[in-house]
Amino acid sequence: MNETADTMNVPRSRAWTLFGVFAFVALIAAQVHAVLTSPADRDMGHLQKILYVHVPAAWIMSLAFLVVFVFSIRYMWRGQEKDDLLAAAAAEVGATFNGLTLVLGMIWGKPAWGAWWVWDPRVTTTLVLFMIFVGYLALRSFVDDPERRAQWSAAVGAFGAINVPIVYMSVRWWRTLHQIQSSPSTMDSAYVLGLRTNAIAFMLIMIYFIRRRYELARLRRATELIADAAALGGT
Amino acid sequence: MNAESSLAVDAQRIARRFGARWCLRGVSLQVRPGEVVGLAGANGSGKTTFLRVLSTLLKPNAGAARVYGHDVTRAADDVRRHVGFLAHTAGLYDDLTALENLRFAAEMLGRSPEGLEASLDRVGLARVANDRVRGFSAGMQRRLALARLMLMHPRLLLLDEPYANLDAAGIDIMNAVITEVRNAGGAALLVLHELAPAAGMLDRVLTLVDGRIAAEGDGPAANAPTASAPTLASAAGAR
Amino acid sequence: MTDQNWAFIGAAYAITWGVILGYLIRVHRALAQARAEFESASKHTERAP
Amino acid sequence: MAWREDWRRVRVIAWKDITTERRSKAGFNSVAALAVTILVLFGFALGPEAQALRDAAAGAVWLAALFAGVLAFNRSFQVELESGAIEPLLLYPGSRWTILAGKLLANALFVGLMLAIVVIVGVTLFQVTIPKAWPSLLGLFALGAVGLVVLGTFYAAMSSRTRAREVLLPLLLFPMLVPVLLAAISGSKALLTGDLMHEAGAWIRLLVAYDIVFVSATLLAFEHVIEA
Repeated sequence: MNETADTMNVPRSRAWTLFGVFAFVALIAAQVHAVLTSPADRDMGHLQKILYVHVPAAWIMSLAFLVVFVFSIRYMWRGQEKDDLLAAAAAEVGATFNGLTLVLGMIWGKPAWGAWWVWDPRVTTTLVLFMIFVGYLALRSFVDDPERRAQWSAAVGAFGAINVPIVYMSVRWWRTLHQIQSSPSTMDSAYVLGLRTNAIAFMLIMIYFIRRRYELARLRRATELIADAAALGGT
Repeated sequence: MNAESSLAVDAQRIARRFGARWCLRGVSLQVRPGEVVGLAGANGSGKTTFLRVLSTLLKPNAGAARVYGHDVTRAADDVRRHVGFLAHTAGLYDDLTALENLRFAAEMLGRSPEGLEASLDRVGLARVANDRVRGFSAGMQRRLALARLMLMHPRLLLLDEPYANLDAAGIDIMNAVITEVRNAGGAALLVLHELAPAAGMLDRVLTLVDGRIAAEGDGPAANAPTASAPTLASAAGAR
Repeated sequence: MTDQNWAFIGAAYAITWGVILGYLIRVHRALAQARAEFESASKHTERAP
Repeated sequence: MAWREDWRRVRVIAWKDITTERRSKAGFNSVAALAVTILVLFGFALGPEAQALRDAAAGAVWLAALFAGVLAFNRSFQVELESGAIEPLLLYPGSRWTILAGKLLANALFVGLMLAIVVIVGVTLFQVTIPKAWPSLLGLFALGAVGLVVLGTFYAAMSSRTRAREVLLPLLLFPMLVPVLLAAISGSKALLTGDLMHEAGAWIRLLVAYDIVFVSATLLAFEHVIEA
């Protein structure tokens, strides 16, 4: 309520454009390096190359959800609209990477485990997380009043994050009782470097995406606030 | 603390919108204790929205308002202790009896549930005290809502078309309640479609047009049918 | 076996880049549009007062 | 003194909800009928073999309770919205969490009754033999019902005020209830088969933790959610 078009406006920034270019260069470099240098695995052949995109995507999705949690709590604490917009931006980026993680997991699972889907704790928790994100974004799209939307989605975002570890525990117990399959074989140290560089590159991409999505939300609000000021100008 | 905080209502440039439509575009209004102010205007001019902002049900998008010195957004709970809001809908529970509806309100307010029959008697509903509200006419629901309102002992009455659906006896009861609050040093803000039932009650009448205050006249003049006809013509056609 | 694996690997990388580039384009387009709307709105009001 | 005031408000809201629900019998009866219908359909889906039915009994009972519960939760705020009663409710001065707490009590009773019906029908239809450890089973059901009611009521407070309440409530609620459902179903199943692996205790502990976390979280957050 105390925001004006000026405080909401995000000026064009060369620094962020440069950051974006750098993030994409880093991603291309990391991927090319990892794909070219990684040796074939004894059992899997070159299949483990999928992990260079799957694992960082999963990592990014958790990080994005952490951002949603932190800024949801911060919004409930301080009630500043910007925190809500940032949480929403992170949720959209997080949901995108979450969906990607699931698809990549299935592509990995079919040749590696012989099934598109297994009820592994991590896989299942990822799916539940995706459903929570989808609910969060659906709620946002169904509520028009900005303040109500912010309050409600802050609660949904925070509750979802609280729930994730509980879901993980419950699925793990459920699965150990049913004894399905073991998780993927442990990493060879040769892969670790490739995974790390890719994870960092993905993180840069995520920061860039969230920033741009956040800018977009703020610009839209700034435009609305200008229209508001114009509508009230006569008094 | 000072002169300002003793105002029953002190609204400064209140604005509120729904989606892209501005319902209120900066309404400033002061009501002193002991005053009864009428608020007229066409459908959609923002009268009800203004009352709802003062009652703390809606937050303003811009501007600020104080009720007896308490800010309606920052000290909403203090405002609620002073305000009695009679909405357009009665807000009763259909499957409870009249008496049970009142008892619920009394318990929520922390008032003793004794004397509720007397309150019902006052609004002429003693005969149907143990009947369910579902069968009540709109006027009876209005009376029951009024009885519930008085349980709060409000110092500021916010009445949204208080005379709607009321018969002559009901109008008298309503006016008696307003007078009682006024004599106790309280104030009242009435949203009105037609001014006749409030004859003699109003100290001032304001007209809202398109979310802004357009005209202000003193009570008696506004009540004279010929004088009020041009400015309030748009407001009168409702019934 | 290996040939089939390469198909899976190719699909994984194609989908990843599809999603990343798709999201990039989507956000940048929306951003350009939002900035244009913002600028036209602020020009419009600068004249008013 | 404040807590005494609050506790009275909690009680009176619960009393109001229960009375309204009792008098408009249609609500509870149709929801319970739906739950039983779902159970019967599960019976058809899982085939007439006794062992298959027995294995699936716990899952069927809980899913029936879940689907019927969603309707009940939306109704509980529907009552307030229908006649605009939510406005006076919000205008009483004092703490708002009491509204949620009162509704939780009323909904817990509602879901508890419905679960009782569903369990009795389920035991009959799915040819379940009641185990010796039935008190633990009862406790497990109570804990599961609390988890279901707490989050269901909280999310209904939001979804019932949107355009798409029928879709939105399950969409928000079901992923959140995954731990409750897993624990309730697996725990009941274990107890029904004599708890040979001694796992029921773990599920009960999980439910206790879940209930504590979300009862406190919802009561803390409710003020924000109902305010807007």
